[in-house]
Amino acid sequence: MSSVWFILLLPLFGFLVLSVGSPLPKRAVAVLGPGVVGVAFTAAIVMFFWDYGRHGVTRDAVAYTWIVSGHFVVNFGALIDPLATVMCLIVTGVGFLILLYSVGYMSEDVDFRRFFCYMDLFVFAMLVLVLSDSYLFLLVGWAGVGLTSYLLIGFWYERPAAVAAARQALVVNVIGDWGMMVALFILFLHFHTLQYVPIFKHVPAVLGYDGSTVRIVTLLLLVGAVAKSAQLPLHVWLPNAMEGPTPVSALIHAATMVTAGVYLIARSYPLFHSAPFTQSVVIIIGTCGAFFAATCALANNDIKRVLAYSTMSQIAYMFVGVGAASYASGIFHLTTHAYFKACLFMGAGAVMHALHDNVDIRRMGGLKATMPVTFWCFLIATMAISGVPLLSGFFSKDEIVGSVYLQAQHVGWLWIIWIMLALTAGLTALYMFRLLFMVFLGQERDPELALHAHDPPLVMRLPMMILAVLAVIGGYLAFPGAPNWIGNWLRHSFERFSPVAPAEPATQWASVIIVILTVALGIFAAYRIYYQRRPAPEQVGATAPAIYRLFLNRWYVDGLYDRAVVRPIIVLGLFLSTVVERFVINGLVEGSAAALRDSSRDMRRVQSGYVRNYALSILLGAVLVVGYYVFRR
Amino acid sequence: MTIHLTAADYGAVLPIMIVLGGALCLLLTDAFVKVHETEIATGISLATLLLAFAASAHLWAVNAGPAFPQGAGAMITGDRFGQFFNFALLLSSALAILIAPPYIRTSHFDAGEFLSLILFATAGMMLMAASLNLMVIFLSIELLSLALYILSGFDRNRPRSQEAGFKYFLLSSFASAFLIYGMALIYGATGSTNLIRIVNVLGGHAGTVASTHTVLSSPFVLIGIALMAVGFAFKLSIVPFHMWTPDVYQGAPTPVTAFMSVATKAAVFPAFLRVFNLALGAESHRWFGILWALAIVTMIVGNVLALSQSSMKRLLAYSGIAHAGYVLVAMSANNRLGATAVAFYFIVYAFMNIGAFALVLVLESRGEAGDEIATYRGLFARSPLLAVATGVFMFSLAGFPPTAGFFAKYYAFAAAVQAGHTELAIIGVITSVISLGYYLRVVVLMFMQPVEAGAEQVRAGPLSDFMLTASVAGLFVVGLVPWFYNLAVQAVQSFFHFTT
Amino acid sequence: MLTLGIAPVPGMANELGFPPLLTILLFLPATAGLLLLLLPSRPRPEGGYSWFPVKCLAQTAALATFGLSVYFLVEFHLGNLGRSSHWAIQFPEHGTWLPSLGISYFLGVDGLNVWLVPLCTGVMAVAIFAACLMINRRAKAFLALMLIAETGMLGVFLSWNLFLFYVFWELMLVPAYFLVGVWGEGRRIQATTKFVIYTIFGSFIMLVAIFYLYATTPGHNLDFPALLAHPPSTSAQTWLFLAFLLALGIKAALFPFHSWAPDTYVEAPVPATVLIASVMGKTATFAIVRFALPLFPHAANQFSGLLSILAILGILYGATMALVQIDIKRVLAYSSISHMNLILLGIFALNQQGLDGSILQMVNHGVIMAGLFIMVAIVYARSGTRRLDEMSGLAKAFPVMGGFLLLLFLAAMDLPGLGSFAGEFTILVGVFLSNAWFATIAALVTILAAWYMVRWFQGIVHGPVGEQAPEPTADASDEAWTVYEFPVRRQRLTKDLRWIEMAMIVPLAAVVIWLGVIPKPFTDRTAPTVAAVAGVLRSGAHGSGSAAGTVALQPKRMKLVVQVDNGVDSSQPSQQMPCIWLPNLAKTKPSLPGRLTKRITTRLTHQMTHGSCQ
Amino acid sequence: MTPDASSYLIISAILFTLGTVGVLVRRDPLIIFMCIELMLNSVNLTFVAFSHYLSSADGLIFVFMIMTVAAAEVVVGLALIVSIFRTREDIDVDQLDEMHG
Repeated sequence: MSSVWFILLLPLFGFLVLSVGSPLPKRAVAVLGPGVVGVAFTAAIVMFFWDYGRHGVTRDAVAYTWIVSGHFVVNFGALIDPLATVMCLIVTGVGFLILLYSVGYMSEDVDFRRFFCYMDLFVFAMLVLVLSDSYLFLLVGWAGVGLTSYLLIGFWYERPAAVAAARQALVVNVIGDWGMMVALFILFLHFHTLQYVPIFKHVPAVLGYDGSTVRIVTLLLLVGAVAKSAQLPLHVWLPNAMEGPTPVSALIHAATMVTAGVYLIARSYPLFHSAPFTQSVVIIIGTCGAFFAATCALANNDIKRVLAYSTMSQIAYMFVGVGAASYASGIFHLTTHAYFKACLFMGAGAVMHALHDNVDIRRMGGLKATMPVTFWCFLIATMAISGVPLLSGFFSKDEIVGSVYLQAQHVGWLWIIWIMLALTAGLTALYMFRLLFMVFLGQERDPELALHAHDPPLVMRLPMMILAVLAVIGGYLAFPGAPNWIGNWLRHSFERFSPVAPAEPATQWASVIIVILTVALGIFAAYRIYYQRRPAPEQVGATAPAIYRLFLNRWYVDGLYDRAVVRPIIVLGLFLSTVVERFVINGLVEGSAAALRDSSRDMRRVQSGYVRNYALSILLGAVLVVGYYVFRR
Repeated sequence: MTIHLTAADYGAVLPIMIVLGGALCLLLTDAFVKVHETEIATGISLATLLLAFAASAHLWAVNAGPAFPQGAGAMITGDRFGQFFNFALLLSSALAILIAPPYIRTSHFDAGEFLSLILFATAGMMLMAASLNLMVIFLSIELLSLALYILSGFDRNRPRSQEAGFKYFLLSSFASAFLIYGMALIYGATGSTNLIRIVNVLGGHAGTVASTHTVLSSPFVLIGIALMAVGFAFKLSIVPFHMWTPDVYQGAPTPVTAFMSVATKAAVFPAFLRVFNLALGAESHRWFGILWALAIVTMIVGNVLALSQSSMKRLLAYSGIAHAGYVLVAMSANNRLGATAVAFYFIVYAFMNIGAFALVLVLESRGEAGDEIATYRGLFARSPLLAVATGVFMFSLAGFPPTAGFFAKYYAFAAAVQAGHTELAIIGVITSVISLGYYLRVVVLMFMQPVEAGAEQVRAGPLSDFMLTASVAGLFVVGLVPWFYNLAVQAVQSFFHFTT
Repeated sequence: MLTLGIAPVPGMANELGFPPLLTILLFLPATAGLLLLLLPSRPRPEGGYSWFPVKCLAQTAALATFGLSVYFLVEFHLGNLGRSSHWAIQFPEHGTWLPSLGISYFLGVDGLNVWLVPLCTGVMAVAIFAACLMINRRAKAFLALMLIAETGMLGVFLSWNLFLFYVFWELMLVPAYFLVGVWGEGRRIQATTKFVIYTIFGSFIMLVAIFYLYATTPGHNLDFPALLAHPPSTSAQTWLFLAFLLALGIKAALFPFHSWAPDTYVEAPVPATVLIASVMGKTATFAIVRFALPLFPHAANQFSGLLSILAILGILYGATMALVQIDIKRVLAYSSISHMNLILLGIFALNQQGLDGSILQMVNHGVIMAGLFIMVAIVYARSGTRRLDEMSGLAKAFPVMGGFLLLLFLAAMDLPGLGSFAGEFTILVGVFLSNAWFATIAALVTILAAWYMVRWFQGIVHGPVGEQAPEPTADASDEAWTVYEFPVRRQRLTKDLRWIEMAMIVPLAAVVIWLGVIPKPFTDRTAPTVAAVAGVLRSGAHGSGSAAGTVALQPKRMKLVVQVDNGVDSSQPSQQMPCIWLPNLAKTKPSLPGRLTKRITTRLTHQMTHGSCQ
Repeated sequence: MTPDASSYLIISAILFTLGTVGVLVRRDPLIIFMCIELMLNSVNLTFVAFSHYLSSADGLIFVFMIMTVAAAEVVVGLALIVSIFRTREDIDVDQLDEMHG
């Protein structure tokens, strides 16, 4: 039991020490920063095996009572179940690797300490998020990771682009927090608690099946999930978030934080399970997001942004998975995605390191020769994400597409979803291999830039290679046909509160084959266009310039938000401050004062100074007074 | 009517006699003393006032009960109510005299003459506070007025002073005519000028006469009430009988203004109370409406007009008009709390209003244009004591706790609400908010504006310093220590003894 | 002589106890302030004055007051008193003043003010520290006024007699008037005049309501228990409540009565801004909970909807305004208005969570605003400007300052995990329970808050490290230079946050974090009293204006207890509550060693009637 | 039979009104002053009439007081007028308007 507190407090300890320890030498920071996460990872493994031996027993450990106000009682506690354990392992494990990588990546930065300080804080917040036993502390962690995301996107605060991106990320994330908060209020209203267990136990009894309340709650939770996971329509911040250091992109904006939305839906599955409408919404959002992000990735020329869109696209797959009630497959894809996407970002980071922080893929090319290790890792990860058979992405993605295929047998419109997912799988292969070809193969486009290109040092190489290995073997946790290990493990979580346990679907071979075919097609197309240049990419773009521009400009969503939301609010603020505040609210106050002064000035004229006028006034007064008595009686 | 004069009768007039004696004594010294005339005259007058105060306090101690010597035939009374107002009157007189000497010197006044006139006026006022008969009221009102006419025009070399004296004289005589005409009509209706008799006839709280109804329906009584109200209202500067006030206050020598601004009202209000709340108390439904309207108009006009003044004395004149309105609110409540509030008000008002004039006076004694508010810029740097004291007076006039001005206003408005006239209290507090506009303007100038380069330090002199310190202390003590309020309660108890 | 409306318990009528610790607490600052004025100012040979002794005395007094106020926090009785909730007045000190007018000297501590008193003393200690650091012109008078204002505010928190409350309510205004008007900036005079006249306007209307209560309450008693026992008629409650709300709403910057606030906050010198924004605003929200709600429960229920709508408008309005301001102090001013309206919204929810959260948020807001405004001065000392468009990238040169700025910025945007979130969330839970739409819309402010605060924070510390604002020219007419005062500056600080500056921020930051991590000790103390208030309000909602019934007195040695309807279980309508005579209250906590106080021990039980207690 | 008391009262009221009008319309201070005297004396007439009608001596005493006071007022008033006359050539009350507003 104490191990969970150990896991939780270690990163916090690291954060605290680093935040106040300005005289710490760089070496100490380099040990302490990743070290605490590494130890936490070890503790998580211990916890995992401890629980694994007991077949995933669920434990709810309450640390202390946070607040008591009437019947509003909230405890701070940890819920340790398979889902939390898996998340905990990913966060600490992948986190440790990325922190290790950062030691190399950030070694030149003057704010070395600050970086690890934020990163440790992030790990802490993420652990609070996944370990919490109540929605309230889920929200605490939720906002905590949003905060650290903000801090790390804006890490290089002297760059205006980074500052703007950080601001955008924060505000969009808070929109999600709002949805979560309101959802929490509704849950509290009906359940008088915010702890998971009592809520989940009574969902059908209190809210019923597909009632409007549960629909609203889940939709509001979905707002939070969508904002955090950068899904449509709150996705705009994620590509911009690439302004942060690359390890940040790897850890926060690929492996862990952005997948918190998936975790939320999976965690709240008793609620979502009672709200089929919301599940449909999740599927639709996921599918559209997957396709949308893939198209954007196709046209983008920024190595990190391509990866960002691919992240968005893959998380969209996870959404489809959890939306299709195939929670384990969603989490499975989350796990494998963490490996290969972190690996991809590390590769991208290595490339940027080699090319003096250049991110434009049009100026890259032929790096395979100078950076072989990076190339091979990148290649493995690219194949994994594209769904090349026998690599991890293949298994996890196919499980999701397969479950949609299975359900489409009963629900007609899911066929459209399935087709789009399969298509997107092909697109994924296309844009990922486009990236690979343009960066590592072909000839050098900017020889000057790549003059001193070389593989990164060991401290960066090692994590990359480990992740590449994981990207290969991670999928065997659920080998088709073999016992679905991860599904069985997670079932302890996902059967606990649901009367109708969602069965893990058997492998759908038809779906698998079609997806393999589209992927192959995608890779082939990428090979033709970007490696052989027959047809050249420019020609392809010229065939449909409007569509190309649409993809290049991200479907014009960013500009639309700026004009439709941001500017109107600013204009409203200006209007309020220049007109309403000045003339209405202040005007009433100061206007009445001015009116009094004016009337005072006017009344002074009556006081003429002539004594006979004064006497007249006395007489008039007397007449009035006497008249009052005489006539009123 | 047989006349028996007892020791008690003489006792009742003893304080007044002392003040009159002091005034005569001053005239004598004026004739003979040529060196240090101002100092000696000031000393004599202060000693006189102190003696009168002691006599008054003695009377207070002796006359615990209904204290009019000879039953219903009495002309004046030595009751606690009168003594309480005597305290206020003597206090205001003393405060005004304390700050007067530098001014007397700079203006080359004849100190003995000047101070004796103030004492004569004081004596008239004390007489008025003690009067139980319309005749005495008239007599005393003229006694105090005559002295004040002269005092207002005392500075013969200054046209403004002459103008003030003349205006005051003409208008006051004019208003007196209304007053006595009203008295005549009351006399005609009730057959007496004695307030106690009038109570009995009109069926005041005692309600003894059967023919109440017929008497009351007589137009004489009604018109008499109205005309007397006009006469009193003039003296109290109640709108629309207030127009002389700013001109006279501005033109009169500042010590006179300071003195009359408080003392006149402190003298007239008890008489007003005795006539209306006591003699005509049972008829409150007949006169209430008119006082109600006058109070409202007075509060509004006084406060609004003060907003745009550039002369401090005029500003304080309008402020005085507004305060008369507040006191009128308390009076029109026609209950014990109201009478208590009126009594309490004047002790407080003496401190804060005379204190407020001290600033003008000190500056004028130095030959500066002390009347111009604009010259108070950065006064704090020139004279911290003067600025702080004036600040306290302004806040007290505006009714900020914990100064006594707040308590005075509190009791006044509470009385109105207790009597069921919440609207009076509401208008009162709203006009008080308006009053902040001008009181705070003075404070802003003194404390928040930088002093002009080359401005000299201001020293007020020991007597003035004493007066300022005492007034400031008084403003805190009188409000916070319940003893003073209880004193007023006891005074009012004796007032209502007449009828219960 | 002594005529109280409810017959006083023998021995309670005029007892201050010995030593009268609350009285000492209350008057300690003002006494120190007046003493300060008597200290001579020693001119320095190089010009100006040496204020060191003055500052030492002021700081000592402020810290001593804070220490004494913590004593009451420690000694506060925290018992669960059985099924019913109790409104226990602890440490009562009662003295007669003007009994015939219902005026008494009545101090005491309960769940509503037990935290606000230390907030007041603590924040004032910090503000006085800031004043010692930042104010060098007429420092003696400045500090004296700060201390006098502290007494005024403490008086508002501690008073149990309406008149006494009112006296302190206005007393605190006068020092604030001078603090802004004399030491303020550019348009200080307009600002302070508007501030005072506007707030006084409301206060005077409230005064009329107090007159009315005096005139109508049986026995003319303005003591709180007596007033609670005799609620005014339903129709009278309406306007009395509105009169109170006008005064308190203006002071609390309830929309649309807030227009004095931005100007005052901006023009005031920073320590005075802290005083006004952090503590003085809380006196108003506190007084709503203490007086306006329980005394007029029917009207409170009647108007809660309307007032909630105003508060919501204020929340969003303030936030939108903050979004477009250029002056960093003005951003905070509008943000403060927005937050104050949130506190008010919680109060108008009229239930346990809303009230608990509001009190929690009062403390949070006080602490955070104090920190933020002090940070504004600290930033200004380094940037030489307060305009967002003129500063940029300060984090590079001043990283530690940036760190503290970050913490406070996060607290101000209600980041979960920090104190303000606990308050805000509890408030919104309460609001949601009373009206779901209100809470949903009000919660939108978190988005705007994040937006304007991040704009504020980034505008100061982030962005390219460019050239700073031009050096301000020296103003020759001023005798003492200081780096903090606006706009009189001659030189800019180039060092990162100094220890002396950190000493102000660190305690505030610690409180913010503590209240975010574990707010339970806080609500444990407020909850019983809040339950009592909520109980009164619930009974007021049942239509009958007369919520209260009899007041029973038990002259045993115990605290003063007003018992009201059980506020905990709202699901079961309380019907036919029997008259409960409380058993003697459980033992008080073992006293601290060497404790001198002998508490006044009177107990007053007050039973809500539901027809059975006639 | 003596005339009815009301005749005296009516006459005195007329006199009082005349005096009032005189104060308002005349500009010479002396004339104004005389008009005020007229008003006072009309009141005297009222007192006498009432006194007679009520067979009460109070009114008569009051009359003597009024006469005495009026005499004193003459003294003071004339002194003021003389003092003003010293500094100004003609005396028109409407020229005494230095202070106003």
